[in-house]
Amino acid sequence: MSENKSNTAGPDTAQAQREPDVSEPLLSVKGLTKHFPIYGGFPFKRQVGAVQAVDGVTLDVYPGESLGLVGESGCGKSTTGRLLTRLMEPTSGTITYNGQDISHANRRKLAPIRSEIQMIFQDPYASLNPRQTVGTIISGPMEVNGINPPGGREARVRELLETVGLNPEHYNRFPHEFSGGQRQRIGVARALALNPKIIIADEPVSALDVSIQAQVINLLQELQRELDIAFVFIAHDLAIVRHFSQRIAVMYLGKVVEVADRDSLYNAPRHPYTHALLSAVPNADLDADKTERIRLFGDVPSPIMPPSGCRFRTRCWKAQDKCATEEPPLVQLSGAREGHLTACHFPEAPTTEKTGPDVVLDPALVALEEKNTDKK
Amino acid sequence: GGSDNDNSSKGKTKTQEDAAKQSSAVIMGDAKASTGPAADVPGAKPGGTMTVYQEADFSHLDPAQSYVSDAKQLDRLLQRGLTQYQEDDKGQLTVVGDLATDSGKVTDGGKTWTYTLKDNLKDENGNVIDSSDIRHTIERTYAPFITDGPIYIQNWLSGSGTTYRKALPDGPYKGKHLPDSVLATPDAKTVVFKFKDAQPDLGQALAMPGYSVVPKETDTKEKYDTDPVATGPYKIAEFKPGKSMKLVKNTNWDPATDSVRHQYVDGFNIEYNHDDDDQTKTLLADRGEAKNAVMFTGQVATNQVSKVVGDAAAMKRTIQGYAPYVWQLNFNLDRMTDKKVRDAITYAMPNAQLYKLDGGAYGGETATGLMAPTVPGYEKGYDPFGKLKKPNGDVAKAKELIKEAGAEGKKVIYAYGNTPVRQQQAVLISKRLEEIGLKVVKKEIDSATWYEQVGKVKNGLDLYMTGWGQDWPAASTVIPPSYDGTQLQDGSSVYSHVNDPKVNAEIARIMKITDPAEAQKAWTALHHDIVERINPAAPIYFTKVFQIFGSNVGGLRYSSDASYVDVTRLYLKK
Amino acid sequence: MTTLTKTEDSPAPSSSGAFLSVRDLRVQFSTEDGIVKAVDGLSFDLERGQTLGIVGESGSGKSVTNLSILGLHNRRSTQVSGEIVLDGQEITGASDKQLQTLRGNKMAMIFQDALTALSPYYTVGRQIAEPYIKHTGASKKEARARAIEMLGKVGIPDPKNRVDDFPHQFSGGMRQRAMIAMSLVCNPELLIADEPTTALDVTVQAQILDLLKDLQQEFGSAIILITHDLGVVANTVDDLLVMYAGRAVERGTVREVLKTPEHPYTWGLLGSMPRLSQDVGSELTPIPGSPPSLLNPPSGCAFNPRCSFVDIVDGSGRCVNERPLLPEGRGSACHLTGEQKQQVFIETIQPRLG
Amino acid sequence: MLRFLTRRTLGAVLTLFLISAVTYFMFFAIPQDPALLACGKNCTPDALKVIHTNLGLDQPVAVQFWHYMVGIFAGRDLPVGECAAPCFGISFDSGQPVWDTIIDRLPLTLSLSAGGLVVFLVVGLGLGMLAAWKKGTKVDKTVSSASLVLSSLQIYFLGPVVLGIFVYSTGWLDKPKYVPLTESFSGWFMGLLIPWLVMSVIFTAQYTRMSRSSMIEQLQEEHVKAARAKGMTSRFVFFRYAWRGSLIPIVTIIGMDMGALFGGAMVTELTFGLAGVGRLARDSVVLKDLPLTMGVLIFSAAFILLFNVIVDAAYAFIDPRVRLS
Amino acid sequence: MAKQAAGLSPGQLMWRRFKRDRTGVISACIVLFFFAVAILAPVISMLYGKDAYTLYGQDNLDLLDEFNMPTGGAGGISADHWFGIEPNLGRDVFMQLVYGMRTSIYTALAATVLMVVIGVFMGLVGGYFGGKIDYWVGRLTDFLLGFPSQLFFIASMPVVVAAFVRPDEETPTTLRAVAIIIVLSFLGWMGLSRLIRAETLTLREREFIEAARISGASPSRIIRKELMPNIITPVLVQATLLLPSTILSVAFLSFVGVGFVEPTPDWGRMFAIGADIYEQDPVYMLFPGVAMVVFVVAFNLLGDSVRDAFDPKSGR
Ligand SMILES: Nc1ncnc2c1ncn2[C@@H]1O[C@H](COP(=O)(O)OP(=O)(O)OP(=O)(O)O)[C@@H](O)[C@H]1O
Ligand SMILES: Nc1ncnc2c1ncn2[C@@H]1O[C@H](COP(=O)(O)OP(=O)(O)OP(=O)(O)O)[C@@H](O)[C@H]1O
Ligand SMILES: [Mg+2]
Ligand SMILES: [Mg+2]
Repeated sequence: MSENKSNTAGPDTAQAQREPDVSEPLLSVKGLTKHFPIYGGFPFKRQVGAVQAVDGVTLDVYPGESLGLVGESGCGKSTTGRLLTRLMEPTSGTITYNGQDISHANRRKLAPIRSEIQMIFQDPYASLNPRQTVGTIISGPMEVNGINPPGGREARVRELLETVGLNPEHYNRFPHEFSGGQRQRIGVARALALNPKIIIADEPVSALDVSIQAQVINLLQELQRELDIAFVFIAHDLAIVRHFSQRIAVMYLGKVVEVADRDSLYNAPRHPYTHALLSAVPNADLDADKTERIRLFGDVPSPIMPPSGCRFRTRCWKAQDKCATEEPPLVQLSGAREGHLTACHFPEAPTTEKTGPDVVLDPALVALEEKNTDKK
Repeated sequence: GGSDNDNSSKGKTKTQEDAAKQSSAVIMGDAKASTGPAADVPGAKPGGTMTVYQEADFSHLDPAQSYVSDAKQLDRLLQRGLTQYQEDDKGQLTVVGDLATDSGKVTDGGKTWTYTLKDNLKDENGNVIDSSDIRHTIERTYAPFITDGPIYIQNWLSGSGTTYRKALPDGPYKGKHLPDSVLATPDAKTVVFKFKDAQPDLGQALAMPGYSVVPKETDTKEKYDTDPVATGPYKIAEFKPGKSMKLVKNTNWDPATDSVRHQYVDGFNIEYNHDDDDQTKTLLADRGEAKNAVMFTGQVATNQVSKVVGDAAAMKRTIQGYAPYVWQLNFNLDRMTDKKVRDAITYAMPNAQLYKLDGGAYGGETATGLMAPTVPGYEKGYDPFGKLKKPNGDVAKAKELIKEAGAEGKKVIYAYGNTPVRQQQAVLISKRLEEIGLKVVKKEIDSATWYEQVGKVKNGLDLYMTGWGQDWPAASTVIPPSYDGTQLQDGSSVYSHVNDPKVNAEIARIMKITDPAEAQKAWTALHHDIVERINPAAPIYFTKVFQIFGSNVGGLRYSSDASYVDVTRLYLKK
Repeated sequence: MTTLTKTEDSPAPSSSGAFLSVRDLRVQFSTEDGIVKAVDGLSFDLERGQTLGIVGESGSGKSVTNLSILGLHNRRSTQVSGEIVLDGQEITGASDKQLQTLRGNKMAMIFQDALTALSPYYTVGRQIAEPYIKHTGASKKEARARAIEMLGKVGIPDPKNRVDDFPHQFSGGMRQRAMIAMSLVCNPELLIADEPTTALDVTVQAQILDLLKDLQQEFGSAIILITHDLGVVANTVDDLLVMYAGRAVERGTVREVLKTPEHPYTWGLLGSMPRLSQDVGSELTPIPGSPPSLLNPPSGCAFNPRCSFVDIVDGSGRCVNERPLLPEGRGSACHLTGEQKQQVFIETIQPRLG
Repeated sequence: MLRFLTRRTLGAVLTLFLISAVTYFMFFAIPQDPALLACGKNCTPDALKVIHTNLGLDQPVAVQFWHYMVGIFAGRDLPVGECAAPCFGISFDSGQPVWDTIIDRLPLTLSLSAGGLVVFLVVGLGLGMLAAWKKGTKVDKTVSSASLVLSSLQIYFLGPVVLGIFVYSTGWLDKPKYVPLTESFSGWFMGLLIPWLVMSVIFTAQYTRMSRSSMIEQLQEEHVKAARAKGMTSRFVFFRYAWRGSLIPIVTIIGMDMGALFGGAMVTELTFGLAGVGRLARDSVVLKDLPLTMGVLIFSAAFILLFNVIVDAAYAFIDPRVRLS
Repeated sequence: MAKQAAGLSPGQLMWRRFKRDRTGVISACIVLFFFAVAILAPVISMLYGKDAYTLYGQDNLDLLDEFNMPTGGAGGISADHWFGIEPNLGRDVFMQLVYGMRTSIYTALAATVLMVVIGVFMGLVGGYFGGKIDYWVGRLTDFLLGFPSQLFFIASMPVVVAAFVRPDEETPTTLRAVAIIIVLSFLGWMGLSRLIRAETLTLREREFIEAARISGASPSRIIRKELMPNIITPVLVQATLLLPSTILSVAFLSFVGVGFVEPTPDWGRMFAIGADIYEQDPVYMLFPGVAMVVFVVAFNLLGDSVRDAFDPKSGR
């Protein structure tokens, strides 16, 4: 197989060629699956089912790039993130880091790689141990990995504090003495302590105020640029993802439905779900084009019993019989840009430019709207 | 026999003069004394239901298993035997015929005893009681399930120790019987006991509750212990083990056949689970139902004595008397071999302080010897260890003796039961033992099985207090059970493990003496010998009984026989 | 399309005929550490059929404002002063009993997190029916029918059966709809929605916001919409109030505030938000520093420690010493002069926003 | 729901079996011959041997346990007599079937525990709610501190004092005694009034404090605030919305307190001279009456486990989230 | 945020809050006083010139009347015997109380520590490792909760004592104490374990634990460095609430007669005796009674204050 092959899925695999100058993927997952067993039954407990949180995700992350991961709540973004850092054991599938299969490596085997894959968490309050000083928190990973930087750990911690824009004097303070944004910076410093090659950031700014959000985003962007760290950036705010990530994967119900670089994805989404997602984002720009409205009906189905075939079909306005029986492979569709992969039987036209009428899928809303128009 | 239930006993305190009658020899009553009905109690009125407070269930209801005081009190209301005690106001006891017409006719130099049954004897079911029932009663005490009752008559008839059981291994239940050469029932009214040796005390022995009659037709073996058939003036109407028992009149009891018992009240409601403290407080408060209530074997609680004594009105509702027990500190002679040490300990014991912890002057009195004031042959003033002068012990003398014996620092194991009183006494005793130069190891033993544990021959203990009381007023029920070395075995009451050839021989000799006066003299001499020559146990204190009753209860009298209130005469004033 | 509640022509603010009129509202909590001035001199008006958006960062007093309109604050530890007049009725001094007849009836509230705001112990239907029974005196049966009707209206499929479900049997979006049904059951004239969509996914958020708009059209209620998402504001509200540290710092129609913002804080807010239509390469311009403590707010303009335009204000130290006032109607509470604001916005801010 | 309860019940039965086994084997670790007790006075080696065979003590402990367990369901034929179906053996001390003895004593203990439970729940929860309602006021402070002091008193400390004052000295009340409910309600009620009150003291305070804090916590819940926002009256919100939620931690503690309730009943029975299962238990332990101790232990463990199933059901009743999962 | 509190650890913060809580400080002083009395008992005895074992009333026969009750009013209180003397054996009540407290407090303290250790261990293990381990720890907890505890205490005391002592030896007081400690802690740790488990479960979900795991920390390091410091709080609160109830349990054992025995001075037995004779000698009951009530109340208040200090938002 070609080295440049990025994603392969389905029988009629289309080879997605990335730009030739890009090297091998740093982190590569294939068919990654995580099922959480559900126990129940009578009279004795046994496994009665599974939450199919992640079901066959295939992704590549290249050195120094930022891959965005978006999708609705519960679609498996965090679980994917955790699998990538090997906080969880995948049910199946492979995770390859730098050519080394780490899918089922144990703690000892992981030790050398640990320092290279780090994570930043969503909740700045929960992610710092309230009983440790900033110094202890940041130097902890070094201690565990036996890293003794020249000049001592403390000096390194102070340096890191400075890097993330905190006062090095705060070395001995406790997390409760910092604001949310500052705490998030501490979390970033901790991730940086081991000189990682890749950072999984699970909604790193969702819990922050808008004004602080920007500070942290800027910081991360700066770090990425300066230290050449790859990011897997998980978020549900599409605007932020677009701002931060060069490439974006859209997940729906445990599966990646579309991957593309940001222009391609935001300007020419092929998957109806991506399309709906984008159109649902409220835009603060009053003069922006508001030609298209797609309002999806209902919520994401339960990951315990996901729909057959294409998982989006229950909410999709284009769904046909085929969607129920056949699972669409993640492939590069005709007319799509290179590296733009979509899993859909009936994809959107390659452009979003002012097409189609309002798609309203909510019967109650339809009823209401009709009533209102009657009145007028 | 029978030891005190480890209850403490109490006594304005009884003096030894009061016990004189108790210790005088029993009179054998004639047919006239045995003929009912019993003399009226002055002022007695029939009717009413009396409440009885009891700490716990009666130990047994099956007569053959009844030995201890509580069972005896109930037995006097429910059961009748061949003989019974009649008691006068001074406490003088007379053995009279109960079911029998008299206290027994002796022939053959005391070896053969003949009883004739009265007419009109019926049990609660109306079945006539005849001589076969008496035979059955005696024979069933051989049955394996009878383990708790007295064994005097069995021993006399069929061999000592446990050997008697071989004579009738299954009791009368498999059709076997004692041969006529031992026990004969020539007709329906006559019972003849034939012993190998003279047995002068048969009359008293038969008066024990253990030999009350069990009618043959209605014997239910093991189950009889929970549902006995009554022959006395009352019968069980309802029994809730551990909770209560109701007695009602037994209409088949004929007062004309009974020269001792009365049937004044309509019934008794016996309530369990009232400990001494509770009984005393309730009766002292004398409210409501408690006015009609009595104690059977309960006593004024140790720490309530002062309150009762301080209440003149309440004192009118109390009775006092000597209990037959002597508390003695046994020396395990297998281990405490040096007499000097034993004497030292005997001198050292703070007798008065010890009984003060057990109810004070109302609960005991310094013991000077090993025979209680209730035993015929007891000598007032016999005080070989000078206890009367130094009731709190003579430490100097004791120390001297220990020094002489070279036993300073000797380790002694002192065992005591885990009840509050015994624990407190243990503090005093061990302190005193340390004072005289011994090293004490205190060993607490479960009081529920206290006698079983110290009764083992290899008990591994040096010192332990026990109390033994007469079964009937004769030294023969005190000295042989406690000091006859030939009886020594696991479970026997020879707690000090005395096994002295001279004492053994002397016991055997005296047992054969048929003349009570002569025997009494001989016992006294032997008692001196045991105390002075051997000193198997330090006498600690004689026990007393102190009981209180509801204000509406009449006929209160201390019974020398029961050593508690006489339950046959109680009536309600209103 | 939108109209600003003009108050210029009626200078006596409290007598303005506005449906809801809040004047100089102050809310203070006494806590262990001292007095928290959560809301400090807030005034605004709202007309029937209009939607007022309130934006501002966390802790700026948005929720507290609305709780005190409903009178839901803890009376023992909270001091409320100022004037709240709802449809001519004074609320601040009203007794609890009076308030009870208003709550859920004339004014209602949608809470942010429907999962915690719905009692887990009673069925959705019952919780919807309760205020209806209380305020209209309807029978249980009528109320149930009403609950079903409301559930249908907010787009719950199969409301006849779902009415007997418990909240935990609903999905997040359905719960929020049920919450909305509950607040609308008595046709309230004032609806306060405190971050009604923050906990929801974008697609569901869109549904809910549409629903709110449609329902407003139907019932003609006045709505106060609290949010910190400017995108939501842009699509939903008529007027906008920007709050900072317990005070309103800018006010105007949504178009005015978003298109020609005047206050440095508003500029900061707009600058720190990426937009889908923005150039990818452009940097975000965050507001430096962190939010002020309400225990001990900065003197003068509360925003002065974070403001980069303090220096160009005439008169040295004015920002630190003097509190700028918010004029009635369109305007902002800033010492910069109108020209300065315009100049700064056009020269430095607008280019960044792209 | 039914399934859930059935499963819990099955679990309880299994637990019960384990508890029986553990206690049975533990008691046979006592280096004292259980036969000694049954042996009584003239306890000669021969007599002891007879008793050993009678009681089946000559068999291995495991075999004895097996017979014991079988006996519970099938009854057994003991040498000392037949023992019908729920056979827990025959008391060494009284010779009565253990089951009958316990059943006989049970009404008292049940009355005592149930009455005590009612008293401390009603008073405890009531006072706790009162204190929560009046949080921060004098009423709250009085209730809170009184409950604290009361909770440090003990039954055996308080009981005699109450008896001394109300019964022996003044005679205002009769001495506690048990009159079966079937005989007379007033007799039953008056007879147990003092024990109920004294017994509930140790729990009341605890429940007052807990219901207070749990109530206060509930009052801060968002959904309680939401209910107020709907215009519901404070009383309605307090009793409907907050109270229900406050019950959950309380129900948990009730479940865990069943053992203590039983212990409380035991001390109460001892203090007031009442003959219930508790006293039976103490006496059997003191007397080393193994069959009785075993019986009471199993019985009360069963009681506790049963109550825990009830508590689980109560959870389901209170909280639909449990009910429907 | 909290600028004025620069460099204060959460522990220091709680200490600050605690110091401001007057009830808490007073309770803490009382509790400390009791502990000091227990620890300094020998010193007090020396200064006071009496001990807990001498039978003053037996040696000097004027002190007890014919019924072994203290002579003179008020339980024999005198310049020599500040709290009077004990009925029957005639020991000094003050010394009995001081040493009795010592016995009770030491025993209860040891039992509590053991309970806490077991509880924390079980809770941590169950909570952290989850899965099968948690399941079995949970079953064990349920199982032990099924025991009727008090009954089991009294039933098992003799068994445990017998397990250690040869029949011909005196049961040393320490051994009795050990038996009491074992028996009490055997059934005393489940509540705490459940609490710790729940706490651990929520903590385990906290992201800082994941952060530690990502950095490669071993489970033991995570438990020691990350979990333990966060569990200290509930443990401390729980332990303060557990201790007084354990003291009451120790007293209960003595009351039913399976706890400490003469001549070991013991608070519980003083209670039993006091309840027994309160009519004749009400003063006797007063001292242990008041001491116990004060101690338990103070301890409970202390527990509340500690909880408040740790978590200012909790229920008060
Ligand atoms: N430990 C677990 N046990 C069982 N189910 C789990 C577990 N963790 C996650 N899930 C389930 O897996 C699915 C995916 O969860 P995940 O947290 O990955 O979603 P997400 O995309 O990160 O959502 P959000 O945007 O809300 O963070 C959800 O349905 C969730 O309930
Ligand atoms: N009961 C209270 N006691 C003390 N302070 C309070 C109380 N309620 C709110 N506050 C404080 O008042 C301030 C304003 O709070 P409010 O909830 O109105 O903020 P908000 O603007 O709604 O923020 P968010 O966007 O996070 O909801 C905050 O600093 C908060 O800490
Ligand atoms: Mg997530
Ligand atoms: Mg808010």
